[in-house]
Amino acid sequence: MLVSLSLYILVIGALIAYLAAEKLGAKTGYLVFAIIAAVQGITHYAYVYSRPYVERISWVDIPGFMETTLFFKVDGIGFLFVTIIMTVTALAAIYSVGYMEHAENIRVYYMAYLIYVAGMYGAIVSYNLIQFFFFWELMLIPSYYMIAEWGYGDRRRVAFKYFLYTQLGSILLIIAIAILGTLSVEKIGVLTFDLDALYGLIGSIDMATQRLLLFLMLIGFGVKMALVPLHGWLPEAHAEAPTPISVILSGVMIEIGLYGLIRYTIPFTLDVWGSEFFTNLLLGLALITLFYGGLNALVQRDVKRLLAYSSISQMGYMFLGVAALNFVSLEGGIYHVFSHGLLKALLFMVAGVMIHVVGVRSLDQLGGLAGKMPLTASLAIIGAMGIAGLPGIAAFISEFMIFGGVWEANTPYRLAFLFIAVLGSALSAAYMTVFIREIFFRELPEELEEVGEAPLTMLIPMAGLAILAIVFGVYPKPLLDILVAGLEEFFAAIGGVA
Amino acid sequence: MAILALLPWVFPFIVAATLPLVAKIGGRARDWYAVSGGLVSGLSSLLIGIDSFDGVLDYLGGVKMPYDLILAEWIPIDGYRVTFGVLLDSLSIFMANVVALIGTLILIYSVEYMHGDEGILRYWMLMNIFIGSMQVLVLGDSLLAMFFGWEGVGFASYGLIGYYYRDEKEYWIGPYPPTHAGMKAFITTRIGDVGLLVATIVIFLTSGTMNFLDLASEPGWAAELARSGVLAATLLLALLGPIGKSAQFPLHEWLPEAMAGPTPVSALIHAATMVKAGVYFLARFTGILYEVYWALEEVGVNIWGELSLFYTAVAFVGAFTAFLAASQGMVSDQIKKVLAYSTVSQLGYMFAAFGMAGLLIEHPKAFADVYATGIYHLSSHAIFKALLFLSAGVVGHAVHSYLFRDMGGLRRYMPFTYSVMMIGSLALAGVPPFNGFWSKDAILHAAYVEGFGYVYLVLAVSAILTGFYTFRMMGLAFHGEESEHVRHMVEEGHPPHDPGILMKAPLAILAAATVVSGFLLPMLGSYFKPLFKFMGVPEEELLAIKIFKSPDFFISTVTSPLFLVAMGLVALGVVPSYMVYLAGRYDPEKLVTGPLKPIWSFLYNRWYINAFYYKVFVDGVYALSRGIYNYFEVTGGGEAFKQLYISLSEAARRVQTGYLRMNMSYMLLALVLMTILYMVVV
Amino acid sequence: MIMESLLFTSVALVAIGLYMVSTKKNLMKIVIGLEILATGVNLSFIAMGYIRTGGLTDPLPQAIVVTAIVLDGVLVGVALALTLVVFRRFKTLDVDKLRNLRW
Amino acid sequence: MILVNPVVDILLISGLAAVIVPLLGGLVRAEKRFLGIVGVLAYIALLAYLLQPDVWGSIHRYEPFQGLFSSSLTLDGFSKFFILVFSILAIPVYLHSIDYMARDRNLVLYYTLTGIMMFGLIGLSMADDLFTFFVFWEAMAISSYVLVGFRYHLDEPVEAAVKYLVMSGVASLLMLYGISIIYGLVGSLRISAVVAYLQGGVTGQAIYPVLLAATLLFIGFGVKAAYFPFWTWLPDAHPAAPSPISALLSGIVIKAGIVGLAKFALPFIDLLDEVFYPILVIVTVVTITLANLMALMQSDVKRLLAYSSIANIGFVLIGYVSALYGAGVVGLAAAFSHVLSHALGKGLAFLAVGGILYVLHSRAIVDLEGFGKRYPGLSIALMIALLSLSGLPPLPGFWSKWLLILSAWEAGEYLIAGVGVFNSVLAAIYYLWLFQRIFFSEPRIESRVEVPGYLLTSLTILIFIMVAIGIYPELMYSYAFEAAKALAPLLATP
Repeated sequence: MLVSLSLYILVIGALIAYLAAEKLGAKTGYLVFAIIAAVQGITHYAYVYSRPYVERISWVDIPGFMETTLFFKVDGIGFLFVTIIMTVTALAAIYSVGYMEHAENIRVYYMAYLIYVAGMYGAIVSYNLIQFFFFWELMLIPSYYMIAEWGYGDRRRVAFKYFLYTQLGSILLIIAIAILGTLSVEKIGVLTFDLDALYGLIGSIDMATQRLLLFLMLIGFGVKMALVPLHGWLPEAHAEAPTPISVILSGVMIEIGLYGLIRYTIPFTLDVWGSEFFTNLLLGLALITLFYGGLNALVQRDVKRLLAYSSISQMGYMFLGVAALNFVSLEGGIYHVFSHGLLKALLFMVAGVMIHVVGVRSLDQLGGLAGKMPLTASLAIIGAMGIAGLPGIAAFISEFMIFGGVWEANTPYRLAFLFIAVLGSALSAAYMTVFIREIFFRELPEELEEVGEAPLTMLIPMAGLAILAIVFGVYPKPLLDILVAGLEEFFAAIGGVA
Repeated sequence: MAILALLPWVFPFIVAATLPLVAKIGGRARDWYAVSGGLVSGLSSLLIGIDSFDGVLDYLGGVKMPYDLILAEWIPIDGYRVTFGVLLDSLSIFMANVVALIGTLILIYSVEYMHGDEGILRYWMLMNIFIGSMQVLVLGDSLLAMFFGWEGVGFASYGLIGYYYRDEKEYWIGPYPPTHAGMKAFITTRIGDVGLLVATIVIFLTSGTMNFLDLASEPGWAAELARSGVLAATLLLALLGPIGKSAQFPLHEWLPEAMAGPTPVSALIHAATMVKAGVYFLARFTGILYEVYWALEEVGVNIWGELSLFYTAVAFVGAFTAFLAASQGMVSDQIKKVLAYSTVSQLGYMFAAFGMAGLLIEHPKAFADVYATGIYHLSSHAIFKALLFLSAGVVGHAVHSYLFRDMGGLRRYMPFTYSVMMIGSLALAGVPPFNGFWSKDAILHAAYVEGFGYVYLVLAVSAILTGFYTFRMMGLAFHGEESEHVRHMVEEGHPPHDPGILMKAPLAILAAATVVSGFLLPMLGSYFKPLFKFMGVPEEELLAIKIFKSPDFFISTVTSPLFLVAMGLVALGVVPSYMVYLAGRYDPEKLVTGPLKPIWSFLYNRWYINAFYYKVFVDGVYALSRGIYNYFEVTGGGEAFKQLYISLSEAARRVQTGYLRMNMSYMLLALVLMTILYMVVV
Repeated sequence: MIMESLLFTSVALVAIGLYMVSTKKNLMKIVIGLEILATGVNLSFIAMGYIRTGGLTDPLPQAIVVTAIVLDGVLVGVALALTLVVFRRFKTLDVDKLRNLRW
Repeated sequence: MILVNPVVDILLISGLAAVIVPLLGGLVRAEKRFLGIVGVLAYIALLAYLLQPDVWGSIHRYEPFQGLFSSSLTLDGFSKFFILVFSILAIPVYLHSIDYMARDRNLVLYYTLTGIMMFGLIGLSMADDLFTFFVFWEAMAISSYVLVGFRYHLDEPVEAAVKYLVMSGVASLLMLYGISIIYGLVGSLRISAVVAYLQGGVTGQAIYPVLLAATLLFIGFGVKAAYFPFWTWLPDAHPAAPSPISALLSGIVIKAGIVGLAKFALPFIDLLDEVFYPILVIVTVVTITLANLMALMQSDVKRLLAYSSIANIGFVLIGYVSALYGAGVVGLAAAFSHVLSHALGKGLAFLAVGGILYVLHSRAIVDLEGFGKRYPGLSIALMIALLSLSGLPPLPGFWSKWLLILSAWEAGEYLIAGVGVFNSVLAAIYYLWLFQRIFFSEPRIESRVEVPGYLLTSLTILIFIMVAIGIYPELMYSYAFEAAKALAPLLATP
């Protein structure tokens, strides 16, 4: 009952936060932090208590028609995702205390925040396709609302765009789910969406259906992951969202698309995905995403927009790992979710400091702040260097494994793919150094003479993220052990692959 | 006593991490605590060195070198083993000593040099991070561990080049502000690292390990790569890393601008240690490839074709860079820039040495010979280039400028500096008996003896140029007319002067080392024995051991007919330089504005390579990015879709006319159409 | 013979009714058209009963027609009431003038 | 507790709700609005009665007027499901009326007519022969004409009622014409006899009268259900009616057409499926797409919702098409699920809009801007309705739309599945736009009117039901599946 307990805590916590925020105002962030930490604690206990942790509750059971259960499972892969989601959201909650202190309607903010977290949490721990979709959509509404209500600039249009893109993707997912449902009726005799039952279909799906499934799910999840050319919503949504939400959007939410791809697409399209043609195609797509995002990031003059494009680029890495489809690459891809989550969250928080403390978000008007806010600058440099792939910071380990996975991929052009992929890291280094230089170095504009260090409520989450990024960059073994166990189980469940 | 193997690289990191706390105590505590990072690292390296002197590490329980101290299972990857450990062998221990001892001297020098700088804390932290990373680089036992250090020094270098982050005009080198130079260095070396990382991954996934010793002892990976036809490609990709790090052509353009950082940084990072990382990598990998080559030869697999391609490339790159940079050094207008070009050029010598060594892989004795010269030059260059840079720093400190036009006639005001710098210059130019002569001559000697005629030729010409630019530098700085700037300083009552004791002491030590080490280093012959153990040749017959072992080497060098040629080369460079700049016989201005103008501007503009790179890569990428952004992102299709949707909607609404008769007609029309349909279908 | 004429008449009445409802502008005429249509439909029932049994012996169509006539009466009652309201509010019975609701 | 026969009991309960009102209306002098309580109690009673195990558990039949009409009413899975849907929506609508209609005249008439309309609906869902069906149908239809024109002191309802009456009246008569042909062919109007006749094989010339009858039924039901091209009355009539009536009209009255189509037209279509296939596909596709396109640029919120109702009828048709062409029971179950989810969603939407009208007196969307800040309760109700309609989990709209797409896929109707999916996005666009204008704009009209209690209660009930179904979709699926199974024997291809 532990996982459903966590979900209850999040949902009831949302109500409590709504009530508490009347008295506490923005300080409710601490309460939210506690709630999220509790959920992480419970999930951790659940995972350690039994690896993997499984929970089934009867749900829709109409004999001869539909038998599907509420099926929660926390395995190694899921645990890693849950951990990063909870880490980033918990720290972003503290960050909100400082960031949202003057915001209106703060009660709804924290309520939506926790529901958003519940959606992400539920999406990860679900082991049932339709239940996953349920939580998948649950993420959308609060995030949409928060962008539209507390965002910047042309926030309503941006939120609208975000909603539409995501919805378009979701709709294709529904078709894919329907196809899998049809298959389950044909092959199993009853409509079910429990993954353990659906995994039984593997091997009996013909190639045409696999191709169709791949197409639908790739677009469906690809919109969330912002694969080029499905990325249209991301730069604006991430740039115009209130910063704690940008942190979550870029740090963890887009990665849930990747999770869906691993959990729900790869198993059912193994033969197609693993074929040489599709490997080439998918790797190519990943590289396009990588370079497209990176090149666009290079010319951005808005702090958050630069980071948003960088997220697209980094998503290219993660997708590269998934596209190569082998043990090493998946390990790398998933670990990159973790490391990118930490680093991008950190960088968005830095951008938030620019907006909240400095009050400027254009790179043209920033500069020379290293002396005014040395701590922020140091943390920002750690984040930037991490994204640039500097060893010693978590992202290097994951990129290394991703690249290794590319070499193992089923394609004759693997050396070329590998080289181009690694070349992308030089591009990351380019735009990240530009980012750092334009904000913290160069001459200090006169208007910024009065700027001081960011408040503690902002510094502490940032420092936490930076420390985690370094710890898991130097010694990634604990997490990777969990991940390896999860992947082994996953590969066993889907009948192994290359 | 395994802790001894940890101290050299862990301690600087600890210092860097705790420095902000110590800094609260006071400025003096902070400075000396920071120095202690280098000091402890150096002393422990030294202890390990002494400990290992007889090929046995007593503290570590009498194990033989090479010894791989595995500290942790590091990154679990299914089916592969990635461990983190410290590799102790002659090469790594020797490098560790070079790094930490020179580093310590430079840190001591910095205490005075950087005194009162507002960002001093950052400086100390980065310097310690640098030393720690450099030690990880040289002591790490695997490609991955080395890569950690490799990127760590890259980062520290990035931070220190852009140390004057406000981009004040006085720190600009060339047309670029310091932070720009830092970026340039970081990104250029990153491009080189792309190749290195690719090669690392390919080798790792082919062999299942990244450990150097495993790679050497299990040569299957090379055979495997050779079979799939990518061995040469892999090695050439790996070469990109050293090329970037050691600023070799075509990735050499970052180093001159990297001088924008404080001078101790230039001395430590961009002359003595970090840029040697590429050379170290070559030394390390040449050893491995040697073993691999012979092991495969035994099982009947020949990889000579791939290796020769690789080493030809190394030799070519080295020789060409040596010439390229030396030629640019002749016209530079900043003292640190001359030294930067000179560094690039000297690194080219080392590359050439290892390239030649690799090409001799089939002849173990000759191989060992040439290989040894590379290491020899590496160490002596580290010493005299550090000395030169630190002296240049003193000059710059004294006149508040690094431009030659602000100097001139300084020898009167700073005799100590003049004398130590002259020692360094003589070493650089290759005048006996200073260390630079022995090591450089060894390379030239080897090139000639082993029959690399073209390499010899190019290196010999570069040696002439080296002599020329070295004395041009000395002449412009210390001889000749006092510049207006210096006169101004004297008039104001602040004449340029020699530095305090904290700066003098390191200079003196380094100058002494420059004199002595030429003789001392070969004495370490027995120490290097284990390094050449792998060659499987009785060591008595090994020329390299012989020359490293006894003073015979010096005698044979001096008595060889090539000695005269070498002296001639130096003279060919030094004499014109002396005539023009020291003795003042000709006005250099007239020469460069007159007949030599086109050559001058070609060299001054760095053969236009820099401009070309900026045009193509920087502007090109930016233009591409802007194009993509403006074309795809700004003018997105969203608006068109919206308009289409709205107009479709408006059109659709016209159906609803509001006429009752119209509504009825739809109904009847449907009836009629359906009836017609039945007629057709049934 | 009776059967054919009954059927023909009913079809003709339905056609006339449909024609009137869909072409006339006057609401009054439309209501009359509606009534003609209803008559045609009722007649059709009688005709069908005739076809089924060869006479008027089946009670079902009779019952239906009686009920249908009642319902028609109600319908026309409501329709006429509405016509009255329309005339009061719009001062016209021309349905083409009732065009406020569109698009 | 069964009094006479469950069928009769249900008709009694429902009929009493209509009959008692004028009687009580004579007694109550003031506060006539509380007559709505009668309806609430009646339908709570009806629900309680229906859900009794001995009523719910088995099939009940009632056959009065044997020999004369040979009338027949059945309470099987199908009719239980629809009675359930109708009753569930009737309760909040009555509650809502108490506040909403408080300022209107002729409340006795209003409640009586609503009662008769509900009575007609419940009766026709149980009717097992075409004539009984027709009688209840007319009862429902005629009372709805009056209800649309209930506020006859305004221009709009009068005009809408005229159009509605003429179109629907003609459609009813055409349907009756079709019934007469069926009678001529079969000699009986019992659906069992009709199905037996059809499944016995129709050959030669006999196919033409069968086709004509089927077409006339298709048009007759089509006008009520408002699919292409018979919908033209709907966007006029639904906004013009008082909001509770709009909720009933959009929520369940148009479903009467769906009921008729399922029970009486599907056997014909099933027999001649290759003939009807292009018609059905065209009707489905055009209905959804065109209605969704038309909804976008509406400036009147109720009109927007009316167009969305048309589109949702198209969605229900997807289920029918899939049921006929391969998916069988699943298709029907999907269609019925959508009937329920749309009834709830659209009912809630219209009731919420009714609340908005109550406080703002304007239906123009521009006047609604920023409304969410002032009246969060009403706005959240509207939001939940819109989200459900656009098919977002965890709301019933998602579960039904999803099942529709599944059934279309299972039947191999990829075109229709694709159109359905595409239209979900189109629909989401205008729902979201509406939602956005309500929530994120600056308020335009200041209103100090408080939202009354009964009105809020009615919304809360519906929200509660929707969320419950959303989280626990078995509530909806199992009933819909029962209904589909009850109907399956009518189809040759189960």
